[in-house]
Amino acid sequence: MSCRVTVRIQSEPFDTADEITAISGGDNDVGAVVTFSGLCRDEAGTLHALEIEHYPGMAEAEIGRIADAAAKRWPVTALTVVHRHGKIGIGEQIVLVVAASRHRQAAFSAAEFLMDFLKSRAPFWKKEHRCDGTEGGWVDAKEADDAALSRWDRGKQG
Amino acid sequence: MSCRVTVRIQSEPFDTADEITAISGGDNDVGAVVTFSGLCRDEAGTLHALEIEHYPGMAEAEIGRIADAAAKRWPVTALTVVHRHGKIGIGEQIVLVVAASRHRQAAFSAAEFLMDFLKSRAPFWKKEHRCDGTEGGWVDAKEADDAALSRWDRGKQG
Amino acid sequence: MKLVYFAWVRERIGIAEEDVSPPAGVATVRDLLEWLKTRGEEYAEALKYPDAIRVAINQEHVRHDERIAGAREIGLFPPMTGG
Amino acid sequence: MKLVYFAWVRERIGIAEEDVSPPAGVATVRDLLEWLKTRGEEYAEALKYPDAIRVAINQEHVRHDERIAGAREIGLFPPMTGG
Repeated sequence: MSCRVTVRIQSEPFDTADEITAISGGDNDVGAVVTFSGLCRDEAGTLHALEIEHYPGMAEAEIGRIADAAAKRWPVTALTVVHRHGKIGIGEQIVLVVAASRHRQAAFSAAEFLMDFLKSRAPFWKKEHRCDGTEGGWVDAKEADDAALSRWDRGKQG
Repeated sequence: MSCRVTVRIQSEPFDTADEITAISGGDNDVGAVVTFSGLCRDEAGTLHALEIEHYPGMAEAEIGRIADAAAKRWPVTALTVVHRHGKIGIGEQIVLVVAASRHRQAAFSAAEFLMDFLKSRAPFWKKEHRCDGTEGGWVDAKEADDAALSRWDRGKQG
Repeated sequence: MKLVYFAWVRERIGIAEEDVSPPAGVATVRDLLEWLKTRGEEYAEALKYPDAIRVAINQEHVRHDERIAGAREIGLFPPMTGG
Repeated sequence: MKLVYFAWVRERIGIAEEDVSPPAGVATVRDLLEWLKTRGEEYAEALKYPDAIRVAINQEHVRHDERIAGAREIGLFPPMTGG
Protein backbone atom coordinates (compact mmCIF):
# COMPACT_ATOMS: atom_id res chain seq x y z
CA MET A 1 0.00 0.00 0.00
CA SER A 2 1.42 3.37 -0.95
CA CYS A 3 1.36 6.19 1.58
CA ARG A 4 1.91 9.88 0.90
CA VAL A 5 4.40 11.19 3.47
CA THR A 6 4.77 14.95 3.96
CA VAL A 7 7.36 16.38 6.37
CA ARG A 8 7.92 20.09 6.96
CA ILE A 9 10.14 21.91 9.44
CA GLN A 10 9.32 25.62 9.60
CA SER A 11 9.41 28.64 11.87
CA GLU A 12 6.00 29.94 10.74
CA PRO A 13 2.77 28.84 12.41
CA PHE A 14 0.64 26.38 10.45
CA ASP A 15 -3.06 25.81 9.96
CA THR A 16 -4.40 22.48 11.15
CA ALA A 17 -7.56 22.67 9.03
CA ASP A 18 -5.47 23.19 5.87
CA GLU A 19 -3.37 20.14 6.69
CA ILE A 20 -6.46 17.99 7.27
CA THR A 21 -7.94 19.14 3.96
CA ALA A 22 -4.66 18.48 2.17
CA ILE A 23 -4.41 14.95 3.52
CA SER A 24 -7.99 13.82 2.96
CA GLY A 25 -9.23 16.01 0.10
CA GLY A 26 -9.73 14.22 -3.18
CA ASP A 27 -9.24 10.76 -1.70
CA ASN A 28 -12.68 9.23 -1.26
CA ASP A 29 -11.26 6.14 0.36
CA VAL A 30 -10.22 7.98 3.52
CA GLY A 31 -12.62 7.21 6.35
CA ALA A 32 -10.56 8.33 9.33
CA VAL A 33 -8.27 11.28 10.03
CA VAL A 34 -6.46 11.57 13.36
CA THR A 35 -4.54 14.71 14.28
CA PHE A 36 -2.21 15.43 17.16
CA SER A 37 -1.34 19.03 18.04
CA GLY A 38 1.38 19.73 20.58
CA LEU A 39 0.96 23.15 22.21
CA CYS A 40 3.31 25.29 24.28
CA ARG A 41 2.09 25.22 27.91
CA ASP A 42 2.79 28.04 30.37
CA GLU A 43 3.97 25.71 33.17
CA ALA A 44 1.74 27.26 35.84
CA GLY A 45 2.33 30.79 34.58
CA THR A 46 6.14 30.71 34.84
CA LEU A 47 6.93 30.23 31.16
CA HIS A 48 6.96 33.06 28.62
CA ALA A 49 8.02 31.16 25.49
CA LEU A 50 9.99 28.20 24.17
CA GLU A 51 12.92 28.44 21.80
CA ILE A 52 13.26 25.34 19.66
CA GLU A 53 16.58 24.42 18.09
CA HIS A 54 16.84 21.68 15.49
CA TYR A 55 19.40 19.87 13.35
CA PRO A 56 18.58 21.06 9.81
CA GLY A 57 18.61 18.23 7.30
CA MET A 58 18.68 15.48 9.89
CA ALA A 59 15.36 16.62 11.41
CA GLU A 60 13.56 16.17 8.07
CA ALA A 61 15.39 12.91 7.34
CA GLU A 62 14.74 11.36 10.76
CA ILE A 63 11.04 12.28 10.77
CA GLY A 64 10.80 10.84 7.26
CA ARG A 65 12.33 7.58 8.51
CA ILE A 66 9.86 7.46 11.43
CA ALA A 67 6.93 8.12 9.08
CA ASP A 68 8.12 5.40 6.69
CA ALA A 69 8.26 2.95 9.58
CA ALA A 70 4.68 3.87 10.56
CA ALA A 71 3.50 3.48 6.96
CA LYS A 72 5.02 0.01 6.80
CA ARG A 73 3.34 -1.05 9.97
CA TRP A 74 -0.23 0.24 9.50
CA PRO A 75 -2.39 0.66 6.36
CA VAL A 76 -2.38 4.46 6.32
CA THR A 77 -3.01 6.38 3.11
CA ALA A 78 -1.20 9.57 4.12
CA LEU A 79 0.93 10.97 6.94
CA THR A 80 1.84 14.60 7.53
CA VAL A 81 4.24 15.95 10.13
CA VAL A 82 4.85 19.67 10.61
CA HIS A 83 7.32 20.74 13.33
CA ARG A 84 8.16 24.33 14.14
CA HIS A 85 11.50 25.74 15.26
CA GLY A 86 12.47 29.11 16.69
CA LYS A 87 10.51 31.03 19.29
CA ILE A 88 7.08 29.65 20.19
CA GLY A 89 4.66 31.60 22.40
CA ILE A 90 2.35 30.14 25.04
CA GLY A 91 -0.66 28.42 23.50
CA GLU A 92 0.96 28.21 20.07
CA GLN A 93 1.29 24.93 18.22
CA ILE A 94 4.72 23.28 18.19
CA VAL A 95 4.03 20.12 16.25
CA LEU A 96 1.23 18.63 14.18
CA VAL A 97 0.83 15.01 13.12
CA VAL A 98 -1.98 14.03 10.74
CA ALA A 99 -2.72 10.41 9.83
CA ALA A 100 -5.35 9.29 7.32
CA SER A 101 -6.60 5.76 6.74
CA ARG A 102 -9.67 3.79 5.72
CA HIS A 103 -10.45 2.60 9.24
CA ARG A 104 -9.81 4.39 12.50
CA GLN A 105 -7.41 2.00 14.22
CA ALA A 106 -4.58 2.47 11.73
CA ALA A 107 -4.77 6.27 11.91
CA PHE A 108 -4.81 6.29 15.72
CA SER A 109 -1.90 3.86 16.01
CA ALA A 110 0.23 5.59 13.38
CA ALA A 111 -0.30 9.02 14.97
CA GLU A 112 0.62 7.76 18.44
CA PHE A 113 3.65 5.91 17.12
CA LEU A 114 4.84 9.02 15.25
CA MET A 115 4.52 11.20 18.34
CA ASP A 116 6.31 8.72 20.60
CA PHE A 117 9.24 8.49 18.20
CA LEU A 118 9.29 12.23 17.44
CA LYS A 119 9.67 12.99 21.14
CA SER A 120 12.74 10.84 21.61
CA ARG A 121 14.31 10.49 18.16
CA ALA A 122 13.74 13.70 16.19
CA PRO A 123 16.65 16.14 16.69
CA PHE A 124 14.90 19.07 18.36
CA TRP A 125 15.77 20.74 21.65
CA LYS A 126 13.63 23.08 23.74
CA LYS A 127 14.96 26.01 25.75
CA GLU A 128 12.71 27.86 28.20
CA HIS A 129 12.27 31.61 28.38
CA ARG A 130 10.79 32.46 31.75
CA CYS A 131 8.36 35.26 32.61
CA ASP A 132 10.84 36.80 35.07
CA GLY A 133 13.25 37.40 32.18
CA THR A 134 15.70 34.67 33.13
CA GLU A 135 16.59 31.78 30.88
CA GLY A 136 15.04 28.63 32.21
CA GLY A 137 17.64 26.46 30.55
CA TRP A 138 17.24 23.46 28.30
CA VAL A 139 14.28 21.15 28.88
CA ASP A 140 15.41 17.73 30.07
CA ALA A 141 14.39 14.61 28.18
CA LYS A 142 11.77 12.63 30.09
CA GLU A 143 12.21 9.02 31.06
CA ALA A 144 8.50 8.59 30.38
CA ASP A 145 9.16 9.42 26.74
CA ASP A 146 11.84 6.76 26.45
CA ALA A 147 9.53 4.29 28.15
CA ALA A 148 6.79 5.13 25.64
CA LEU A 149 8.97 3.75 22.86
CA SER A 150 9.24 0.29 24.34
CA ARG A 151 5.55 -0.49 23.84
CA TRP A 152 6.07 -0.37 20.07
CA ASP A 153 8.59 -3.18 20.33
CA ARG A 154 7.35 -5.72 17.80
CA GLY A 155 8.08 -8.59 20.14
CA LYS A 156 5.73 -7.19 22.75
CA GLN A 157 2.78 -6.07 20.67
CA GLY A 158 1.36 -7.22 17.37
CA MET B 1 -9.99 17.10 37.83
CA SER B 2 -12.79 18.96 36.08
CA CYS B 3 -13.32 18.39 32.37
CA ARG B 4 -15.42 20.50 30.04
CA VAL B 5 -17.64 18.18 28.00
CA THR B 6 -19.35 19.49 24.86
CA VAL B 7 -21.74 17.30 22.85
CA ARG B 8 -23.58 18.45 19.75
CA ILE B 9 -25.80 16.54 17.32
CA GLN B 10 -26.50 18.55 14.19
CA SER B 11 -27.30 18.23 10.50
CA GLU B 12 -25.00 21.10 9.44
CA PRO B 13 -21.32 20.53 8.64
CA PHE B 14 -18.84 21.67 11.30
CA ASP B 15 -15.40 23.23 11.24
CA THR B 16 -12.63 21.19 12.85
CA ALA B 17 -10.31 24.16 13.31
CA ASP B 18 -13.03 26.07 15.20
CA GLU B 19 -13.54 23.13 17.52
CA ILE B 20 -9.81 22.82 18.22
CA THR B 21 -9.62 26.55 18.99
CA ALA B 22 -12.66 26.33 21.24
CA ILE B 23 -11.23 23.46 23.24
CA SER B 24 -7.67 24.75 23.71
CA GLY B 25 -8.04 28.54 23.45
CA GLY B 26 -7.59 30.41 26.70
CA ASP B 27 -6.36 27.37 28.62
CA ASN B 28 -2.60 27.61 28.84
CA ASP B 29 -2.30 24.28 30.57
CA VAL B 30 -3.29 22.31 27.47
CA GLY B 31 -0.26 20.68 25.89
CA ALA B 32 -1.93 18.10 23.67
CA VAL B 33 -4.99 18.09 21.43
CA VAL B 34 -6.04 14.93 19.59
CA THR B 35 -8.81 14.99 17.00
CA PHE B 36 -10.59 12.20 15.21
CA SER B 37 -12.62 12.93 12.07
CA GLY B 38 -14.80 10.23 10.58
CA LEU B 39 -15.46 10.79 6.88
CA CYS B 40 -17.98 9.32 4.48
CA ARG B 41 -16.12 6.92 2.13
CA ASP B 42 -17.35 6.13 -1.37
CA GLU B 43 -16.94 2.33 -1.00
CA ALA B 44 -15.04 1.90 -4.25
CA GLY B 45 -17.21 4.37 -6.11
CA THR B 46 -20.52 2.63 -5.43
CA LEU B 47 -21.80 4.95 -2.70
CA HIS B 48 -23.45 8.30 -3.38
CA ALA B 49 -24.28 9.41 0.17
CA LEU B 50 -25.14 8.21 3.67
CA GLU B 51 -28.35 9.01 5.50
CA ILE B 52 -27.87 9.05 9.26
CA GLU B 53 -30.80 8.51 11.60
CA HIS B 54 -30.49 9.11 15.33
CA TYR B 55 -32.50 8.87 18.54
CA PRO B 56 -32.95 12.52 19.55
CA GLY B 57 -32.36 13.10 23.23
CA MET B 58 -30.82 9.70 23.84
CA ALA B 59 -27.98 10.38 21.38
CA GLU B 60 -26.86 13.45 23.33
CA ALA B 61 -27.37 11.71 26.68
CA GLU B 62 -25.49 8.55 25.70
CA ILE B 63 -22.52 10.44 24.22
CA GLY B 64 -22.46 12.57 27.37
CA ARG B 65 -22.28 9.41 29.48
CA ILE B 66 -19.43 8.04 27.33
CA ALA B 67 -17.54 11.34 27.60
CA ASP B 68 -18.03 11.41 31.38
CA ALA B 69 -16.60 7.90 31.59
CA ALA B 70 -13.56 8.98 29.56
CA ALA B 71 -13.08 12.06 31.74
CA LYS B 72 -13.12 9.90 34.86
CA ARG B 73 -10.54 7.56 33.44
CA TRP B 74 -7.95 9.95 32.00
CA PRO B 75 -6.81 13.45 33.08
CA VAL B 76 -8.33 15.33 30.15
CA THR B 77 -9.18 19.02 30.44
CA ALA B 78 -11.86 19.09 27.73
CA LEU B 79 -13.74 16.73 25.40
CA THR B 80 -15.87 17.70 22.41
CA VAL B 81 -18.02 15.39 20.31
CA VAL B 82 -19.94 16.61 17.26
CA HIS B 83 -22.01 14.05 15.34
CA ARG B 84 -24.02 14.84 12.25
CA HIS B 85 -27.33 13.35 11.18
CA GLY B 86 -29.25 13.51 7.91
CA LYS B 87 -27.73 13.19 4.46
CA ILE B 88 -23.91 13.17 4.29
CA GLY B 89 -22.09 13.34 0.97
CA ILE B 90 -18.89 11.48 0.06
CA GLY B 91 -15.82 13.01 1.66
CA GLU B 92 -17.87 14.94 4.22
CA GLN B 93 -17.26 14.66 7.93
CA ILE B 94 -19.70 12.53 9.94
CA VAL B 95 -18.22 12.75 13.40
CA LEU B 96 -15.55 14.73 15.21
CA VAL B 97 -13.98 13.94 18.56
CA VAL B 98 -11.56 16.41 20.16
CA ALA B 99 -9.66 15.64 23.37
CA ALA B 100 -7.39 18.09 25.18
CA SER B 101 -4.99 17.30 28.03
CA ARG B 102 -1.68 18.33 29.55
CA HIS B 103 0.22 15.32 28.23
CA ARG B 104 -0.39 13.42 25.03
CA GLN B 105 -1.25 9.97 26.34
CA ALA B 106 -4.47 11.04 28.04
CA ALA B 107 -5.77 12.82 24.93
CA PHE B 108 -4.95 9.87 22.65
CA SER B 109 -6.54 7.31 24.96
CA ALA B 110 -9.67 9.38 25.62
CA ALA B 111 -10.22 10.01 21.89
CA GLU B 112 -9.84 6.33 21.02
CA PHE B 113 -12.10 5.27 23.86
CA LEU B 114 -14.76 7.79 22.79
CA MET B 115 -14.70 6.56 19.20
CA ASP B 116 -14.88 2.89 20.17
CA PHE B 117 -17.90 3.50 22.38
CA LEU B 118 -19.57 5.89 19.93
CA LYS B 119 -19.46 3.23 17.23
CA SER B 120 -21.28 0.61 19.27
CA ARG B 121 -23.25 2.52 21.92
CA ALA B 122 -24.39 5.84 20.46
CA PRO B 123 -27.87 5.52 18.88
CA PHE B 124 -27.13 6.33 15.25
CA TRP B 125 -27.89 4.24 12.16
CA LYS B 126 -26.48 4.61 8.67
CA LYS B 127 -28.42 3.97 5.48
CA GLU B 128 -26.64 3.83 2.14
CA HIS B 129 -27.68 5.72 -1.00
CA ARG B 130 -26.01 4.09 -3.98
CA CYS B 131 -24.77 5.73 -7.16
CA ASP B 132 -27.12 3.62 -9.29
CA GLY B 133 -30.11 5.23 -7.55
CA THR B 134 -31.03 2.19 -5.46
CA GLU B 135 -31.11 2.18 -1.70
CA GLY B 136 -28.20 0.18 -0.37
CA GLY B 137 -30.02 -0.59 2.83
CA TRP B 138 -28.94 -0.18 6.43
CA VAL B 139 -25.26 -0.59 7.25
CA ASP B 140 -24.67 -3.65 9.44
CA ALA B 141 -22.91 -3.31 12.76
CA LYS B 142 -19.40 -4.73 12.64
CA GLU B 143 -18.17 -7.42 14.95
CA ALA B 144 -14.81 -5.63 14.92
CA ASP B 145 -16.47 -2.66 16.58
CA ASP B 146 -17.88 -4.78 19.36
CA ALA B 147 -14.50 -6.41 19.80
CA ALA B 148 -12.88 -2.98 20.07
CA LEU B 149 -14.85 -2.33 23.25
CA SER B 150 -13.43 -5.28 25.12
CA ARG B 151 -9.94 -3.83 25.24
CA TRP B 152 -11.20 -1.04 27.52
CA ASP B 153 -12.31 -3.60 30.07
CA ARG B 154 -10.69 -2.42 33.28
CA GLY B 155 -9.77 -5.93 34.27
CA LYS B 156 -7.67 -6.35 31.16
CA GLN B 157 -5.89 -3.03 30.90
CA GLY B 158 -4.78 -0.58 33.58
CA MET C 1 -45.93 3.78 27.83
CA LYS C 2 -44.49 5.25 24.69
CA LEU C 3 -42.59 3.05 22.24
CA VAL C 4 -40.19 4.60 19.71
CA TYR C 5 -38.70 2.73 16.76
CA PHE C 6 -35.60 3.48 14.68
CA ALA C 7 -33.91 2.42 11.44
CA TRP C 8 -35.15 -0.89 10.01
CA VAL C 9 -37.25 -1.62 13.08
CA ARG C 10 -39.17 1.60 12.34
CA GLU C 11 -39.40 0.82 8.62
CA ARG C 12 -40.68 -2.73 9.14
CA ILE C 13 -43.24 -1.84 11.80
CA GLY C 14 -44.27 1.10 9.65
CA ILE C 15 -44.57 3.77 12.34
CA ALA C 16 -42.03 5.81 14.31
CA GLU C 17 -43.80 5.72 17.67
CA GLU C 18 -46.95 4.69 19.48
CA ASP C 19 -48.47 4.46 22.94
CA VAL C 20 -49.15 0.95 24.23
CA SER C 21 -50.54 -0.62 27.40
CA PRO C 22 -49.13 -4.16 27.65
CA PRO C 23 -51.11 -6.66 29.74
CA ALA C 24 -50.08 -7.38 33.32
CA GLY C 25 -47.93 -10.44 32.55
CA VAL C 26 -45.50 -8.45 30.39
CA ALA C 27 -42.77 -7.78 32.94
CA THR C 28 -39.42 -7.64 31.12
CA VAL C 29 -38.07 -6.30 27.85
CA ARG C 30 -38.07 -9.87 26.54
CA ASP C 31 -41.76 -10.23 27.44
CA LEU C 32 -42.49 -6.94 25.69
CA LEU C 33 -40.81 -8.07 22.47
CA GLU C 34 -42.78 -11.35 22.49
CA TRP C 35 -46.05 -9.52 23.15
CA LEU C 36 -45.38 -7.00 20.35
CA LYS C 37 -44.85 -9.87 17.89
CA THR C 38 -48.48 -10.91 18.47
CA ARG C 39 -49.77 -7.49 17.36
CA GLY C 40 -49.49 -8.12 13.61
CA GLU C 41 -47.51 -9.29 10.61
CA GLU C 42 -45.27 -6.23 10.51
CA TYR C 43 -44.35 -6.58 14.20
CA ALA C 44 -43.67 -10.31 13.80
CA GLU C 45 -41.39 -9.53 10.85
CA ALA C 46 -39.57 -6.63 12.51
CA LEU C 47 -38.94 -8.54 15.75
CA LYS C 48 -38.38 -11.98 14.23
CA TYR C 49 -34.89 -12.21 15.77
CA PRO C 50 -35.30 -10.63 19.22
CA ASP C 51 -31.57 -10.96 19.99
CA ALA C 52 -30.86 -8.52 17.13
CA ILE C 53 -33.01 -5.83 18.78
CA ARG C 54 -31.37 -3.27 21.05
CA VAL C 55 -33.52 -1.63 23.71
CA ALA C 56 -33.37 1.58 25.71
CA ILE C 57 -35.61 2.45 28.65
CA ASN C 58 -35.96 6.16 29.29
CA GLN C 59 -33.09 6.70 26.84
CA GLU C 60 -30.61 4.38 28.54
CA HIS C 61 -29.42 1.04 27.15
CA VAL C 62 -30.84 -1.98 28.97
CA ARG C 63 -30.56 -5.75 28.64
CA HIS C 64 -33.48 -7.92 27.66
CA ASP C 65 -33.96 -9.15 31.21
CA GLU C 66 -34.57 -5.60 32.49
CA ARG C 67 -38.02 -4.99 34.00
CA ILE C 68 -40.17 -2.43 32.19
CA ALA C 69 -42.29 -1.30 35.15
CA GLY C 70 -42.24 2.49 35.40
CA ALA C 71 -40.82 3.04 31.90
CA ARG C 72 -42.09 6.22 30.27
CA GLU C 73 -40.34 5.63 26.93
CA ILE C 74 -38.94 2.44 25.45
CA GLY C 75 -36.80 2.59 22.28
CA LEU C 76 -36.40 -0.43 20.00
CA PHE C 77 -33.72 -0.41 17.30
CA PRO C 78 -31.04 -2.43 15.47
CA PRO C 79 -27.39 -2.55 16.62
CA MET C 80 -25.97 0.95 16.32
CA THR C 81 -23.67 2.09 13.53
CA GLY C 82 -22.63 5.58 14.56
CA GLY C 83 -19.28 7.29 14.34
CA MET D 1 35.41 15.49 9.12
CA LYS D 2 32.86 18.07 10.11
CA LEU D 3 31.52 18.16 13.65
CA VAL D 4 28.23 19.92 14.43
CA TYR D 5 27.00 20.72 17.93
CA PHE D 6 23.50 21.47 19.20
CA ALA D 7 21.72 22.82 22.30
CA TRP D 8 23.83 22.79 25.49
CA VAL D 9 26.65 20.87 23.80
CA ARG D 10 26.95 23.77 21.35
CA GLU D 11 26.68 26.38 24.12
CA ARG D 12 29.31 24.75 26.33
CA ILE D 13 31.82 24.14 23.54
CA GLY D 14 31.14 27.66 22.33
CA ILE D 15 30.93 26.99 18.59
CA ALA D 16 28.26 25.47 16.34
CA GLU D 17 30.58 23.48 14.06
CA GLU D 18 34.19 22.83 13.15
CA ASP D 19 36.37 20.62 10.96
CA VAL D 20 38.62 18.19 12.79
CA SER D 21 41.14 15.50 11.87
CA PRO D 22 41.32 13.04 14.76
CA PRO D 23 44.54 10.98 15.09
CA ALA D 24 44.65 7.43 13.73
CA GLY D 25 43.75 5.67 17.01
CA VAL D 26 40.34 7.35 17.20
CA ALA D 27 38.16 4.62 15.73
CA THR D 28 34.72 4.79 17.37
CA VAL D 29 32.29 7.45 18.53
CA ARG D 30 33.41 6.72 22.08
CA ASP D 31 37.06 7.31 21.10
CA LEU D 32 36.07 10.57 19.43
CA LEU D 33 34.32 11.86 22.56
CA GLU D 34 37.38 11.01 24.71
CA TRP D 35 39.73 12.68 22.24
CA LEU D 36 37.57 15.83 22.06
CA LYS D 37 37.68 16.12 25.86
CA THR D 38 41.47 16.61 25.62
CA ARG D 39 41.08 19.63 23.37
CA GLY D 40 40.31 22.14 26.12
CA GLU D 41 38.33 23.10 29.21
CA GLU D 42 35.13 23.79 27.33
CA TYR D 43 35.18 20.39 25.59
CA ALA D 44 35.95 18.61 28.87
CA GLU D 45 33.00 20.38 30.48
CA ALA D 46 30.57 19.79 27.58
CA LEU D 47 31.43 16.09 27.28
CA LYS D 48 31.96 15.37 30.98
CA TYR D 49 29.25 12.68 30.94
CA PRO D 50 29.70 10.93 27.58
CA ASP D 51 26.67 8.69 28.13
CA ALA D 52 24.46 11.82 28.06
CA ILE D 53 25.68 12.70 24.56
CA ARG D 54 23.67 11.54 21.55
CA VAL D 55 25.52 11.12 18.27
CA ALA D 56 24.54 11.08 14.58
CA ILE D 57 26.83 10.11 11.72
CA ASN D 58 25.82 11.56 8.38
CA GLN D 59 22.53 12.60 10.00
CA GLU D 60 21.57 9.18 11.29
CA HIS D 61 21.52 8.14 14.95
CA VAL D 62 24.37 5.80 15.96
CA ARG D 63 25.51 4.12 19.15
CA HIS D 64 28.78 4.99 20.85
CA ASP D 65 30.43 1.81 19.61
CA GLU D 66 29.85 2.79 15.96
CA ARG D 67 33.02 3.28 13.87
CA ILE D 68 33.57 6.78 12.52
CA ALA D 69 35.65 5.89 9.47
CA GLY D 70 34.17 7.52 6.37
CA ALA D 71 31.96 9.93 8.29
CA ARG D 72 31.50 13.27 6.52
CA GLU D 73 29.48 14.88 9.32
CA ILE D 74 29.13 13.91 12.97
CA GLY D 75 26.52 15.61 15.15
CA LEU D 76 26.86 15.73 18.95
CA PHE D 77 23.89 16.78 21.06
CA PRO D 78 21.90 16.16 24.26
CA PRO D 79 18.92 13.77 24.42
CA MET D 80 16.19 15.15 22.16
CA THR D 81 13.11 16.96 23.41
CA GLY D 82 11.04 17.46 20.28
CA GLY D 83 7.32 17.17 19.73
